[in-house]
Amino acid sequence: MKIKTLLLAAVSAAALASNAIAEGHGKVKVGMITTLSGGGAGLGIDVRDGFMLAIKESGNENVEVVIEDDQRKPDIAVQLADKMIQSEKVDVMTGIIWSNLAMAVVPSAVAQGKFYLSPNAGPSALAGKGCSPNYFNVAWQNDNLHEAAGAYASEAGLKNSFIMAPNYPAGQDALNGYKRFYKGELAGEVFTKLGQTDYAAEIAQIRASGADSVYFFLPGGMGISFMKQYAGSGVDIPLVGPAFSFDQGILQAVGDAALGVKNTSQWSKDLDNETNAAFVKNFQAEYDRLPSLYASQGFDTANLLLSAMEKADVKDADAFRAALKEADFKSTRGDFSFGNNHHPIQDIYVREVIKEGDVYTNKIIGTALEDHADAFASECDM
Amino acid sequence: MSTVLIIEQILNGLQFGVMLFLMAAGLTLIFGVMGLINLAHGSLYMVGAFAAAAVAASTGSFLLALAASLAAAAIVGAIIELVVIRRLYDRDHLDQVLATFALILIFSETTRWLFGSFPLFLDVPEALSGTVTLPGGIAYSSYRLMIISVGIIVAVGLFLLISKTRIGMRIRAGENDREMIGALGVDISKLYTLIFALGAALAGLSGALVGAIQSVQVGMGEPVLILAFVVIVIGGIGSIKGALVGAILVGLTDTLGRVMLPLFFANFMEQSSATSVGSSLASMSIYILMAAVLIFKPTGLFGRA
Amino acid sequence: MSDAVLNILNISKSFGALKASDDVTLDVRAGEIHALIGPNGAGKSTLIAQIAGKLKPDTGKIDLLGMDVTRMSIAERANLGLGRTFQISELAMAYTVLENVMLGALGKRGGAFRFFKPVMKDAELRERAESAIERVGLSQHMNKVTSELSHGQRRQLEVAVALTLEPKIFLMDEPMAGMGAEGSKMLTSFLDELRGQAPILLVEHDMDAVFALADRISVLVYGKVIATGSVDYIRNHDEVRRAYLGEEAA
Amino acid sequence: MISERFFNYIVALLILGTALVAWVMDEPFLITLTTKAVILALAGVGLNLALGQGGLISLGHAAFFGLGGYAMGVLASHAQTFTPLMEAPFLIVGTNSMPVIWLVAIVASSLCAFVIGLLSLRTSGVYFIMVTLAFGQMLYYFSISWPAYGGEDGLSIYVRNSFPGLNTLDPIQFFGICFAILMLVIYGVSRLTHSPFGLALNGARQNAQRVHTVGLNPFKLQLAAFTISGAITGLAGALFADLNRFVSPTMFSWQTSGEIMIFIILGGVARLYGPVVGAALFILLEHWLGGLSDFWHVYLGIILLCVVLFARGGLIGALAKKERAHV
Repeated sequence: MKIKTLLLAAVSAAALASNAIAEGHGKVKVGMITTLSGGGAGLGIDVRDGFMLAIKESGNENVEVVIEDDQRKPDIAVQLADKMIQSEKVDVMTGIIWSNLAMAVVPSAVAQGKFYLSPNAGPSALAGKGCSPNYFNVAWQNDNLHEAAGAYASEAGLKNSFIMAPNYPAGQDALNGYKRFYKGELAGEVFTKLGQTDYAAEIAQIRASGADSVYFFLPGGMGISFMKQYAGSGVDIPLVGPAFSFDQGILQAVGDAALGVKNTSQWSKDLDNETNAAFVKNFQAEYDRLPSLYASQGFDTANLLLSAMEKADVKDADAFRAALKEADFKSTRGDFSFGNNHHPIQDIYVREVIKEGDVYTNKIIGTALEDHADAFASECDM
Repeated sequence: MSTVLIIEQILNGLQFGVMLFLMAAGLTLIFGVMGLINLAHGSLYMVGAFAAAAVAASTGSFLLALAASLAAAAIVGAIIELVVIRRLYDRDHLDQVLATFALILIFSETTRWLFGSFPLFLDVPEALSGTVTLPGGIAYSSYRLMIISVGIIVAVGLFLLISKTRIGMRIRAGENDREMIGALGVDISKLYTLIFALGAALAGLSGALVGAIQSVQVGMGEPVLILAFVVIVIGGIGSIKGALVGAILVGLTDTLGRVMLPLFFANFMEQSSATSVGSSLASMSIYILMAAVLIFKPTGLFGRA
Repeated sequence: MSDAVLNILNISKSFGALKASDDVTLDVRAGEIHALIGPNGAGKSTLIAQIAGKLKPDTGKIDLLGMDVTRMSIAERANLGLGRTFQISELAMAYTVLENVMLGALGKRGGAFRFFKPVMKDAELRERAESAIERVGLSQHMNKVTSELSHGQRRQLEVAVALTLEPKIFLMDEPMAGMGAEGSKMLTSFLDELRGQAPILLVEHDMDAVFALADRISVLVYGKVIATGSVDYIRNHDEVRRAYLGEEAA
Repeated sequence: MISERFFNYIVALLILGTALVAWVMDEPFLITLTTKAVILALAGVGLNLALGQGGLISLGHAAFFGLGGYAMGVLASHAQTFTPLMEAPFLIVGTNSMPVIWLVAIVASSLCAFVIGLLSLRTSGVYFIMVTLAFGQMLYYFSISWPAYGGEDGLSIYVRNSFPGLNTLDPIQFFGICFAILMLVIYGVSRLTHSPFGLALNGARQNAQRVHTVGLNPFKLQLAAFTISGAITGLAGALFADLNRFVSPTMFSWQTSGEIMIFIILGGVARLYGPVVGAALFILLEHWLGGLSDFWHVYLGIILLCVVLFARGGLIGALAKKERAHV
């Protein structure tokens, strides 16, 4: 055992020394684990493209990004995280799209002293009791957009909502988030099967419920199926949803069925600020498509990182953490700051789906919540 | 819950069942005649949907899109039969499962490479986008009624094909005895290619029909594939009648389970957890149905021992 | 009939309208070879399946060694002492001759639920298996894979497996089928000897063998036993001649 | 042509060697990867007992893999939060001791395998494949919608569970534990293959009628094989969960069942080391092809297809053609 330990110590000391020499001062190695293949790859690709656009625009050559595909499988994500930490020896990690993958990777990554910047997932466990000094969420806490939808519904005078989400934790959180800010009655509450594709039964229930509005959280293909079927059903109760089902990548597949639907988002392509206008224009020039919500989140994440690098060396964890906390960067969302639990405090808007020429997109019609933090911040003792 | 709503939900269950039948018919036909488990059937469903979406986008015609889905799936089906599938007829089920699993990987990623990661657009035709009022005041989607009729036409067509035509006779002969059909002087490999292409075309058609009201995206085939397998196993593998009965049973169980179970649990627990428990059980319901059927009838409802 | 090892009483079995076994009564006594003959489609296979336990009779009763086995499974009957060989060889084709016979030896010892000790090094089982192989004359093929055996050799192997069970009665379904003249002759003399160990219910198409071996013969036609008796009795039985032997003679 | 036994030793030494070289070169990720291959191989060894020797093509072994995983997840999460698992009728507390977790994983998955086997073995052929799939799917949907242990999000365990006298967080030590278990189980399976039970089980696969006629009950043999098989796969599940310090319903998905099956077929059905070779090859392909292209699944598919079509008997079958796979 002693020889082994000695051997190990010698080898690792050598490795440390060589790292220090190679990396020099101020360099940051970023490990991005995101979904690039299989179902849901569109989201990961957008986050990656947004992130890389920001790095490219900055011209900062001290950032090295290693990108890996998690295939949306938690066990793959965990191994990639091990690889990033153990063999790539990255300083900062980012990229994960899905809450369940984030729950698998983030706690152990931050426990090993890495910084994690979340460009999408914001599970409540990481915002409340499980918050960590090294974890920064640049997107939203999962409940935020649902809370905003609830607030919007109350403000718009809706009194009898029918609410619906898939039967899994994010779905349950979604409905709870909505109910937290919604003051009216519930005409019905339905959990659908995760991955369900046919919603005839639920639409019949909606028709029979006498609701004045329908709030639904059905990410990805589920939302597309639901909206198309809803449009063909003749039921004309207005729909409200979070931005995920009305995103740039998805809208073209939904088509007319989505027109006029109100949805809540912390970002929109028509947000009126300089950073955003430049981002939308440059993203289109670079990738030949309109940016999505996810692209904006990737872009902001990279800018946050770059802003901290200006101020501190990543090897000095305390200083770097403080620099991140300041959130001193120009966000595509306008105002952006971090709460005590390192989750965003930001405005959340209400958008409406419109058609611009041949392209379906969103325009902002109001603000649902201003400077909104999340419901779990108080449980976090930082 | 009102009677009208219950009737509407039963109609929904039937319609879901018919959608499953379109998919299951080809699967069970291929198994019955060639003894092949084809996991790649879901990929043919996806091929049909993508072909329809692509043609609809460039021509704007839904009928042309349907034709394209049939043709594309049949051609792709014939090609994989010639290149891969025919080498598997004499293999055990294990090899078949693995080889067709490999085909899924190839098809899914190739499609993603060709069409990208985002869902494609395919909409119902203008003429069918509204609703019809049925007796009793039920407003029902015309497109869904169309799906039900297509399903019935396909079911009747298949029954006629198998019981009345020469090809059907050969199919039945092939089911009973592969040697005999060879002895009859039928070119067995041509017949197999034909049947496989027919099954593929049915899968492609259902992909296109369903794609119009769901989302056309990579990986859309696998959940349906599993359901279609549940259907044909319940009905008895190889039996078209079994596939029809199984499909409708699954459609009804799934739809009514989703609606009734949460209501049932609400009788003795608080609303929110009743919804959650009820939906959990509902998502397992068809698998419970399948296990129960197999435990009492180990070869399905209409299967031969 | 106290010396009857196997007693079949009034069993009937129908498949729809077809009466495959029609009130069959039959017994096999200690020390005898009882041959069961009949034209194709007479219901011999159905009858054997009921004796072995693969089918259950609709009515009637089967006694084995004084015990009612009508409702018992194949394995339970085998454990009681019913040794069976098949018309079409039922062997583990990827196994060697020795391994197939070891299966029989294992069955005799009862229970295969031992997970650790190498079975091939079990001296007791090995000895039992090898002696059975020797008795049927397959010793030089002991390590040959079964699928490489000739048809006749497979029949011999079937008999060897049955021998290891040390059955109280043999149920043999056409053991001579597919054997050359030489093999048939050898097997005939072997069975002749075997009856001293346990009685045999022999279903056989080879009439020379039947007439050479049988103590008694039963004739099955359309599911019914039309006659039972000694070789001479059957040879001269009018109905049998008409129904069965007449064709053979012609 | 080399003998299969010799080939097996080489495989085992290669795996051990890879981990040791990685340890000396300070490449902990390579050790982790090797450990993953070892654990997946163990799951495959379990399935191979039912599939290769018993002829029971189960597309539901993810059920046992997942149960093993959740045995670890549930016990460790209770230990992590210091809440008892159950208070009435008697107190059960969580634990983070690996041996206890393994025991629970084995007991839970073998009980489950016994029940699933009891019901599924009434069917055969394709029906058996599908009914096992159905049971797997039931557990999958149950685990997704059951909120107590994370549902779809899964359960994160922050620190790897402990093994007396070892530091399990050190990759090489954890590898050692897994490798030792794999070798032990392979030894056990090899003994079992040559035991009376193995002879009868393999006989029942080839010809159930024959086994029945000598007085042995194929149903009982197959049920026992299925139960042991489930227990081994369950143990692998617990180790896999500890490797990732995370469990999720993905472990229950039918794709997991399919992957375990792929290991076996890649390596060679009913070969003692078939799943080991298959799992190692799979991990190798995954990492090599994954680095090559975003669309690496296409290449994986083509390779799998070629193995099925042209290399019957898997890799070991191709290398050791002369020998029989069984007994």
